[in-house]
Amino acid sequence: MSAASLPAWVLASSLLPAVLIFLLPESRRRTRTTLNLAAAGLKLVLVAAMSWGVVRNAPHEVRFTMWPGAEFILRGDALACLFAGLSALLWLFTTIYAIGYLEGAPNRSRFFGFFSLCVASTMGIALAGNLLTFLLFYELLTLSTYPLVVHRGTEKALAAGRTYLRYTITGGAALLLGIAVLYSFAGDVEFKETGSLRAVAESQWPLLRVAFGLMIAGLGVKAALVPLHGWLPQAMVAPAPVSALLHAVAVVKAGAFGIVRVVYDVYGIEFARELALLVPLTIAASVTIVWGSLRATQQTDLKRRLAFSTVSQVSYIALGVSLFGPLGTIGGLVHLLHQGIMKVTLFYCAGNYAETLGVHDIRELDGAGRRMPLTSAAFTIGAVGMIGVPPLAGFVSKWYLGLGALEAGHPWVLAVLIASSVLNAAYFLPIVHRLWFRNASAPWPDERSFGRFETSLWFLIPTLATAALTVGAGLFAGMPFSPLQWAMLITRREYLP
Amino acid sequence: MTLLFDVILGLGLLLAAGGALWSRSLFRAVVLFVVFGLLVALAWVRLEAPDVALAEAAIGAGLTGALLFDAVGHLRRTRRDPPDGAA
Amino acid sequence: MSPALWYALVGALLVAVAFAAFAAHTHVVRRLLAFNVMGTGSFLILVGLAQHERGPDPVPQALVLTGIVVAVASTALALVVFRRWFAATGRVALPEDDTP
Amino acid sequence: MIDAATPLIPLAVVVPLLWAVLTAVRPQVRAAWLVVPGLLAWCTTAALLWSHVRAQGVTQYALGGWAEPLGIGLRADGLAATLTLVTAVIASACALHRLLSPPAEFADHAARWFWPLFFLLGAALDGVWLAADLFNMYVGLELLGLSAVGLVTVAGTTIALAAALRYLLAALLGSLAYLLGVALLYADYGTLALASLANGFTASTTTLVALALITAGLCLKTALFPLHGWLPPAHGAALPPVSALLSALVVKASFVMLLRIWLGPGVSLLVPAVAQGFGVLGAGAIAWGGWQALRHAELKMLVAHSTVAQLGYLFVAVPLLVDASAAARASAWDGVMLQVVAHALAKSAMFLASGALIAAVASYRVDDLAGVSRHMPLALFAFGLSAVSLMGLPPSGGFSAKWMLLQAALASGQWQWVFVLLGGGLLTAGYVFRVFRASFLQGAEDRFTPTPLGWDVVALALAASAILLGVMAVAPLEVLRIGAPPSVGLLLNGAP
Repeated sequence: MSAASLPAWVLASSLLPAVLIFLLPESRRRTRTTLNLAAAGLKLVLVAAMSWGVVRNAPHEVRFTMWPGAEFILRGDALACLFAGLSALLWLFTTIYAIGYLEGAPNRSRFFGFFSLCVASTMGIALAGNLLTFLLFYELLTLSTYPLVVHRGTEKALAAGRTYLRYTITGGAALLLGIAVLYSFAGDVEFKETGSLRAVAESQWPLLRVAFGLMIAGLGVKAALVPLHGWLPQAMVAPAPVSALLHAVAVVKAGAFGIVRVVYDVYGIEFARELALLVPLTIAASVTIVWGSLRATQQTDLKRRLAFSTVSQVSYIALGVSLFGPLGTIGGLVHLLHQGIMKVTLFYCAGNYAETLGVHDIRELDGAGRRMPLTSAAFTIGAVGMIGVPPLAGFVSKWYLGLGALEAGHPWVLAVLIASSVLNAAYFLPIVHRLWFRNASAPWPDERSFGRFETSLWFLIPTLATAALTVGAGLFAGMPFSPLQWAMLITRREYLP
Repeated sequence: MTLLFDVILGLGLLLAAGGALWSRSLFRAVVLFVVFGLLVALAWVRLEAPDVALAEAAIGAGLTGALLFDAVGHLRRTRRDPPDGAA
Repeated sequence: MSPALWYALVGALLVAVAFAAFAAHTHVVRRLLAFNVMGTGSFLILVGLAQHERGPDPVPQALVLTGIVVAVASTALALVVFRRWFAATGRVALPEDDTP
Repeated sequence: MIDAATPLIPLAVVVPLLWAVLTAVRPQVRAAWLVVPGLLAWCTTAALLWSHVRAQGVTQYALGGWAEPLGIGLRADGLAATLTLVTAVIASACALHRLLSPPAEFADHAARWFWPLFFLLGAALDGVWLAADLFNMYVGLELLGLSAVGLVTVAGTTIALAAALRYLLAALLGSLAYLLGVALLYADYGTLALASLANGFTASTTTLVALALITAGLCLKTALFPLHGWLPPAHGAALPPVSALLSALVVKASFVMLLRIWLGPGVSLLVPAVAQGFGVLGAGAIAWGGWQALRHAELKMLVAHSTVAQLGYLFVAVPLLVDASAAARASAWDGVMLQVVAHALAKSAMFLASGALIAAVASYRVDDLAGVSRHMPLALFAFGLSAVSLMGLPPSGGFSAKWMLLQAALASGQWQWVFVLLGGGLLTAGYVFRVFRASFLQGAEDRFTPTPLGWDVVALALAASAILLGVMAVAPLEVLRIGAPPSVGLLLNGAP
């Protein structure tokens, strides 16, 4: 293994297991579990090794020409490592969770095969070094998540799958068109830390704006920007690990990450401001943040409430990106990680309640804290973190976003942030209250016993681990290699030529 | 003289073709098709293409004609006088 | 008018008449007859026009020889398929053309 | 440049022809010992020819030592060499599928003619790709039509017989129109060799009528909308390996002829209005074929209508090949070439996979595929990979082709084709996901018939190559540019 080809190995570490898992007979449970965990662990090591290249200021890169004028580039730059690290870490936990979740269920080969294919696509999105490579993996992600959304094979799941496809395939077409327009006069658009389009003649600026709009619209579908978010709450019919994965990491983050790439590494933040592209994005993100929170308060299904919360929270990233100035950038980037960790915790918890107690509705959660104290503690940490209470991870994000808004000269964004926090509290705190301070009024709908612990260890370990990370990311934000420090590293490179 | 022959042959070709294509009885149509083939062979001679004339007579009129006769005969045997009008 | 041109003209008329017959008929054997007449018409045009321009010419004649062989092969195949179709269904035309 | 050291060109036609004779002499329905050596010889010849053209550029061969116009002139440019190779590969895959079929598939007595017709079809295809003059193209096209019709009848069902007859009548009409056009052209120019016609056509009445006839005939054979009516029944009713060959290659033969004529001598007459007209018909094909595929209940009819739609992309490229800047034309050429090859690979894979799926559930209906994802993951995966290419999603040959056409359309400001290309992709997604939707449906009882594993592997290999073509298109495109028509070739700087 040569060090330069490290990005290719990161990709291969989930592509090869995907192929192997597809070929494994359904009954080879132990082999499949070993393969899954080994691949997830190996990937984490590889991503860490790749990050070391960034620290030494010599990012790893693989490239070859697909056809004349179109290169395939994988590059482990700082931003790539941020997203790849988050994905690799959460994937390890979600894999553990999924193994427990699917114990005894049918079609496990298919599930884990596509699951690994999803990781591969997400890694590809993280590592893509130009727009074309990004598009390639972005579409691959659409295709590999569809079988997971419809995994249960019920009419409801298939309907959700159809909605999901309508949104994402149309979004993909918009993204393709935007990229194609850009290539038609700018050539192969590589991601550079201060943008690659500055040289474009002023006469082409209208087309640049059109391309930007198309790309943001295409990416906005996956990032669930209002009004392109309709697929997300429906996709909740998928199995819990898929919801955790789709909503915390893969799909929505792929969209948000794409927006980050387009603004910073394609247009360049300063050029984007000159083209007056940032303010519309700020407005779209703000609307989404408020709208998602408002809708979340109306939901009584736990997973649907979390889904609308995702709609709202993911747009913090776009918001941070659209605020010109280092502080906003730091807030947006760090939220990419923090939101992932917190939201995945919440979805694990939702899955734990559903699998252990059969509870799906918030009103049935009364007294669950006594029955499942560890899960409920994790849920509380995630929820409080989301609201932005110091010293948890969410506070760090919101702090920098707020400072960034002031720096960029948009004080009204502060109002959006405060309103969102209030709404976060309004839809999360009642759940926390029910968990701890109410007594169970009826027997649990469908209780299962998992022996010594409150639920299966396969469920409990990932939940507690990500909850611990939520605390850690906030408490140790000042330590080297914390998400915050890494975001600052990226920001420094973005703003200093 | 030869010009007259050409004109007559040409008109004969058109007549035979018309009969082969539009006559009510399928059997007669095939007969006229063979006649048409033989007339075309003459035309090839007039166009100074003797080898084409031979091929036309043997293959175009003879072999194709035989195949068509066989098929039409088969149709007749299987189905008593099918209403094979121009419809 | 040279004889060659006259035969080309006859050929053109043959093609026209045969095309009309091809379009009008639904009986497969009749369509095959029309196809054969159309083919012969095109051969006459091919040789006639060429020899009208440049005198006796072996090239188009060789082409016509090939064409005659191809035409008989096509007819033979069509008749084989037609007879199997007829044996299976008792029909002499294709389903979408059949108006009993 | 007549290179006497290249008997590879005639061999590419002679080898399949020889095996057509051999299998006709020994007409056994299961004859792996006879067929497999033939496939090997064929593939080897084609591969050698491809690498020869790649290294040496355009190569010509005069059969029997006669020079044109009387001799049978053959010419291998990049397009011909590539398509010869693709033909050999896809034909081999289809042959393997046939050889791996259970004996029940050979019930019909016409089955003994499968192999002779199969190899004849291959020889005819290679003949069309390599033909250097309009008349050889005619002979190749006619043989192609006859062997294709014969192969459709091998299915033996009444539906297949009707489809074969309809196909035959359309094919005969199409080739007659073409022949008539060729006759008129010969009268005007006294030659049929494309090389001697290279000075270009003049806009005489005869030539215009001739071109109209040729175009109409070839469009009928390519099943260009609205002349496509014969295609879906024929491709839907044939046996899976036959459908695969027909959709992948046979319809492309007449398209390649159209391209060679219009971009060669005809390019001066390919005025924008005509070129845009081709594009409009192509757009119609994309819309109509896609719409029909969306609403058809039977799987193979869905795939067959998809062919009608996919052929539309080839014609949408025509306005971009002439009515645009030099760079855009070059991009359009690459795109249309890649689309020809990618569609050939993907569609043959899709037909073979569909055949396996249909055999497994013993029903032609899409709705009856419920639960098949559990039982036949490999066949469904092959179907999925080929669908990726047909939808034009990356990474795939179909995507790369669409991308190049998009670039050509954007560079020449022809936004209408941009939207046609993108809309076609969405429509394709609509109908292929019908299949996945059905296959993921849970709850149907398990009543699947086992099918040979080899079927899935063959389909998967073809589909995978359609995908790989998308990321490794450099070498194929280089070869496909060799000997491209001068009108599009100015920027391509291929070997002479």
